[in-house]
Amino acid sequence: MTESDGYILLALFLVPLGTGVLLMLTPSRERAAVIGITGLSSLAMFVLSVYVFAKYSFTGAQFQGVLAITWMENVGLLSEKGMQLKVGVDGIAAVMVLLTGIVIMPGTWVSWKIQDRMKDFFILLYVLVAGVYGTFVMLDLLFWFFFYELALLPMYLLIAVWGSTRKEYGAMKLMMMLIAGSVLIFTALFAMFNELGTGSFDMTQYFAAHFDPTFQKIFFPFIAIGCGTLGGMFPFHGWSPDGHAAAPTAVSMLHAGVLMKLGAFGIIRLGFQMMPEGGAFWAPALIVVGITAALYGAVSALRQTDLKLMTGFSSVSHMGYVFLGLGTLNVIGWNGAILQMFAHGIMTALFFLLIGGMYDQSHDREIPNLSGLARQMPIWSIFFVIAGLASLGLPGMSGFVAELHIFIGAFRAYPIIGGLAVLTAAITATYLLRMFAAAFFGPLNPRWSGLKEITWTERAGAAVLVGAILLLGLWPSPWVDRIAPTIIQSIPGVTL
Amino acid sequence: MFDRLPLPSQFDRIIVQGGIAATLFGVPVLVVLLALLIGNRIEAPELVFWLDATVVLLGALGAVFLRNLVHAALALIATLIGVAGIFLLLANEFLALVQILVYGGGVVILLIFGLMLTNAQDDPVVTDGSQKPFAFGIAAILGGLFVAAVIDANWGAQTLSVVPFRDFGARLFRDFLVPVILVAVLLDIALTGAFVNARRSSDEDAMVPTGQDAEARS
Amino acid sequence: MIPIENFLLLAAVLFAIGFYGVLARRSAILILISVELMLAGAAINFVTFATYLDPVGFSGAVFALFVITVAAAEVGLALGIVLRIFRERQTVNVDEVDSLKW
Amino acid sequence: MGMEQVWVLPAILAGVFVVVALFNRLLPHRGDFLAILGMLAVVALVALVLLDFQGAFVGGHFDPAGTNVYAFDWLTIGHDFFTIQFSTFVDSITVVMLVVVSFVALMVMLYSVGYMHGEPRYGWYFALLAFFTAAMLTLVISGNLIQLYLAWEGVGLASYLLIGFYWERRTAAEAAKKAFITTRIGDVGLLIGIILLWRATGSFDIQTIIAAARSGAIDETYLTVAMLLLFAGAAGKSAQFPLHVWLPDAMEGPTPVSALIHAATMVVAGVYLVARFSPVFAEVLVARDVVLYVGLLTAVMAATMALVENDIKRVLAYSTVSQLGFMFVALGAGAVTAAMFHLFTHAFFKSLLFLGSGSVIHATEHQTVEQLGGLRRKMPITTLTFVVGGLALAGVPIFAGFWSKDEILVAVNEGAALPVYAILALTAGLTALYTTRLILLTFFGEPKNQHAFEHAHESPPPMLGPLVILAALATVAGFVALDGVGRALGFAGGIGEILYLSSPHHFEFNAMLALASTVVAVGAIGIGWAYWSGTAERATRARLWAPELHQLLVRRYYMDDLYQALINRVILGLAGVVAWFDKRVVNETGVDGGAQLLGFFGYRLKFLQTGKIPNYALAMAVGLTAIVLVAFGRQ
Repeated sequence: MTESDGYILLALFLVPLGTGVLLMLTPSRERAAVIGITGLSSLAMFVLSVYVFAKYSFTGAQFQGVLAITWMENVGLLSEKGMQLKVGVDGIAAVMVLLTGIVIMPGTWVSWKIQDRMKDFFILLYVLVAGVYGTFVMLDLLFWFFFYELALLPMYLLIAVWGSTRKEYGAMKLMMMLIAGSVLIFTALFAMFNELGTGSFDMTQYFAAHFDPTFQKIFFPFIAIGCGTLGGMFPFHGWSPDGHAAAPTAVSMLHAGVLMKLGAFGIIRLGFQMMPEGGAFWAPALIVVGITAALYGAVSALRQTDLKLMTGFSSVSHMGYVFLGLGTLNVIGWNGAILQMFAHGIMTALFFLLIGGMYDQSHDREIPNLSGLARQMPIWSIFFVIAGLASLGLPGMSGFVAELHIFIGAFRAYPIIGGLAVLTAAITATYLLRMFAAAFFGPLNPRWSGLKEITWTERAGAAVLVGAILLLGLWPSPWVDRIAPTIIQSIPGVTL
Repeated sequence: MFDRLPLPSQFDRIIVQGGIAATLFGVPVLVVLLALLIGNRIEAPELVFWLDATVVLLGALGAVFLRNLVHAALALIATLIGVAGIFLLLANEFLALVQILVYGGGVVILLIFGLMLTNAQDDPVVTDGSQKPFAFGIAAILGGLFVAAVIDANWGAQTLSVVPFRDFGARLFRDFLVPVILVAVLLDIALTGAFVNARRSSDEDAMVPTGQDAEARS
Repeated sequence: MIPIENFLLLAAVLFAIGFYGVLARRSAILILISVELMLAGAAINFVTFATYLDPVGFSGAVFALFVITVAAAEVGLALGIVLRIFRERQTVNVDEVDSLKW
Repeated sequence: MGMEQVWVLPAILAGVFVVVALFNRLLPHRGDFLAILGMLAVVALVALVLLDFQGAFVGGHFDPAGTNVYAFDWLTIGHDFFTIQFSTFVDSITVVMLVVVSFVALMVMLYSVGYMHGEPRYGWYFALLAFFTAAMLTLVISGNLIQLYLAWEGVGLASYLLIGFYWERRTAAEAAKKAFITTRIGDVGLLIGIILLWRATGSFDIQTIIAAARSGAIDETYLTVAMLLLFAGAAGKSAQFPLHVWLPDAMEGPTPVSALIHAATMVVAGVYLVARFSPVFAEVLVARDVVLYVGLLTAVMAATMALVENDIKRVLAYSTVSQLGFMFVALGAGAVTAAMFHLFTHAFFKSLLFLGSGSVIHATEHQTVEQLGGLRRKMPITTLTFVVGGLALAGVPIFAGFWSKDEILVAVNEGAALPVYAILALTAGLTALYTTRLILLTFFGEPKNQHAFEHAHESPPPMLGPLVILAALATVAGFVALDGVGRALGFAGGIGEILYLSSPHHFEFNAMLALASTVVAVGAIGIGWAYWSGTAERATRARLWAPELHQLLVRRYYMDDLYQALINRVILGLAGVVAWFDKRVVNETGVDGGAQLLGFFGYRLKFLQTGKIPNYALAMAVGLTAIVLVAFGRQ
């Protein structure tokens, strides 16, 4: 990746922002124009994301495509290189950028079904996406936080206006918890700025800073809990099932698929990369939290009857693996954690896409009511089963590759925890298969004889996501080749 | 309105009572100060200062402790005139003049008019608020702190310089021209505001319910 | 020469007395009177510093002038408000003027 | 095409799967010919591989450790630190498995053309068969444990989808779920075992691990645990106690699928795995004993349950479980050759029996023996082939099962305690007994359901062809054990010479033991004939004699009930507690409670706002004083 590719990275978040502006200028009755603009824009984002992923050279420097535009310096508290619009990706960010690109394209496609204020929906959605991209590529602490918040705030309106089932409650709860988390991040961020003392928000200086160990031990939990709240970390996951259940399809996809990863990404960037000793100190806690969440989410999901709530708890469980992987502090576990971020993102986006495609017609998500749907919607069912199999860690699909790494990493660190993690995979299989048997198979509930197959846009979106699932599951090398050197190179304190 | 003004007989009473009070407080102070002056413990300007300070403080105490509103306002006059004296002692005749003119001539009259306009029932019993003890404590602490700070500080070399009228005017209208203009605007706005506020607005008259509204309400 | 402390102490005590008055009095007019006392204390300080410590610029004196001016403006405005309150509520007792609450 | 290119075999079928699964609606005959052509190609290529293997073997340059052809690095972290290298591995066990899998799969596909004719999702069915076969072939040629696990779960998925093929039936959906979850529990053990082995050796390569284990580099307790976990996976896949409950229910799938997956190939994957690791099991005797006794228990339990079962396919399923138990007993006794030999013969005669039962079901649309009977008059060829399969299963001399079962008994006689041998011989007798019962009640006697009987007809040629071929094989497959036959096929010394891992093992024919087992088998057949050939009332006599025992067997030793209770009470109960905890404690107390607490404080605090100016002024004054105090104090 060359210097000029920095402009591609800028484009990553400028494209959605620009699309948002363009949409504002488009009359909302021109649905065709809105669909055209968003279709092109999402395709552009997808292509750019794939480009960034493909061009990231895993033998090159740690951060590639670095481009800095100074915004403010030598003013007030700031000194040289005070605040810059500095972009650049490492292997982890490249994977996350790809994930965002893969999720937003189907997310856009399925949102064309929205009848009520579609244009406004897309404006907010694209602002959110700009925030997500910005967070992944930003190398300036303050801009990082700016984009992080930019990714969170539209969520409230998106859920409260376009959501379903207790949407005001879900939106408020989600927003309150995430903002509370942001407060912690902000505190830690300025504590670090103060501790660094060079008057700069340039992240690379923080990576090399070697803060005082006591400082790290105090402020690492701020980051871990603050970002962990967004990542659905137990016991701060309360917003996740309710929020997911309330959100509209595309928002659920993006939120569970990408935004939760933003939390874990924050823990890596601000936590482990800047405060490695603090991270090492708190890693056992992360492991405990991770395995608890994995088991807890899986067992809770056994008893859920709402399809989206079940998926929400499933997300809690799968994100537990991520934290478990991070806590192992070895390269395999970390590799697994990041692969799991990607794998879970794709798979859960697929889940929500499909649930949305069904719910739009049936307005019922209660699993016991949905008997024999496979007769009415065979293609939908096949996609759903694929998503479920990926979720339960079937080899050959993305989930397995990620989970295998996490299991092995956990076994390297704490064999008992590793055993529990493998057991969790079996529980995951249990709740998913119970759901399949109850919802898709068996005799058709006559209530659903009017249901139609999902639309072509939904099929296309699902196909894109399934393609990603299978690609990672069958040929993980492109991902591992980018992630592993980055971890070895850039995460101090993570051993082989 | 004018029937609420103090009657001449009441003025007499005020003058008599005030005179007795001033004598009771003032004479011992005067005696002590004179003794100190004669004993060469203080100089003449200091004598004047202490006398003036006594007036200022007694007036201030009167203003905050007297129960009768009118008495309090009159005590304020004593204080303000005393402050003018202090300005004279500080060799600033201009300010002393302004103090007398603005305060004595303007503000106090305004306050007394205010009193008259608002004191509907002719009751002099305006007791103090319920938080008087707190107020006393806080004021004592703050005053004590100020006093301690003043005594504690080292003021360095001091010169007593007379401020000539001419220089003062030049400084005021040359260097402080913009603030002066701003203050002028402020005054203007404040007076307009005061007028607007105090005026019985036509809106209120219009608020009197008419037509169907009134019927509906009744 | 009168020591500077004399003036400053006088100003401090005057200020404190006015302070007490603001907090303790119930009539709006009397509170205004107490505010005048505090302003007078502050003005004395300004002039004292101008005279003793700033023999050429005497900025403090200029500020004292401003204080007097602003005080006059303030009294005028405040009285307007007090009259207004009196007209609305038939009282100038600040304890009874409590529409600022929840 | 030699042993180096075996990866081509699954690749062909994977391609067939993709094409047929996606485009079966566009293809004539829904693409069934593609699957069959692909399968034929695979069988032909397997023959080539066999020739290559034979050439190498006879030429003496066959490496007993197999031929390891590294294909590619699947993924690698940090230069050799952690590498998963997909590779193929061919040795004698692999070759046997390749022959069995490809041949039975071809038979089943041909049979399915007739059996599944006119079914909905016909093309999808063939796609799944191709997928299953590809995964199974990958499994047996894997040189790497992760690759093996991948294929292992792949066959599990195919099994799940095929058991649930008729998913409109609630029972089929439930059976598929049960099969997947039960095997998944075993797979937890397998995966942990794999990771433990990696942890000890730093490699996923099977031969590297075996070499490390044999060199004693791994702590014995550690190795025992790892091997037991591997065996847990094998037990799940091969339906061994206590994970055997899924296999009888798996009969909800189409019958050819039962023949292929749940009799001949997938369920023997566990046997294959343990056989593959038999050099390691030889090092850890505790684990080997566990294999032995679990196999023995399973064999006995399943055989007794088969005695009272009325569903033809379920009888065969129990029989499969029981025969798999035999194989594990052999493995536990250290006789890999015997186990693999039995696997080989069992694949033919059991798939024959299943396909035969499928023929019956196809003809009558009934599958419980209470509705059948006397079918030999309507379906002579099916009856004949079924009887051949039954004789092979019962262990009557000259039929395939006789040779392999005898080999197992010989091995157990040498390698295990006498009671084990006695129980196993008795179980062999039970096998003959339930086989006799099944054949008598189905094909002989009077028809119990006249309507079904009249409706019955002989099956079409596409179904009969495989039956006949398999019947022939079920008769002669055992002969490969004989020295002369082996030499004629190019393997001097017969199968015993080939199927060894650590040391050559001559096929042993102990005349005394053979005689004894023959007597047991024939005797059991006689008893069965005498008991069940009469009227229905006679057949229920034993049931009336010991109703509790009968009930115990019918209820499958209450294992299913136990599991159901475990799931309902313990697991779902725990889930309920956790869900309750999440709802009440985490959400309503933690999150909402936090919000309400703040709201409560806010409600209380609002009364600080008196609205009275003096109060505010006092507060300001206090603040001002405090600031001055601090400022003064700092000087």
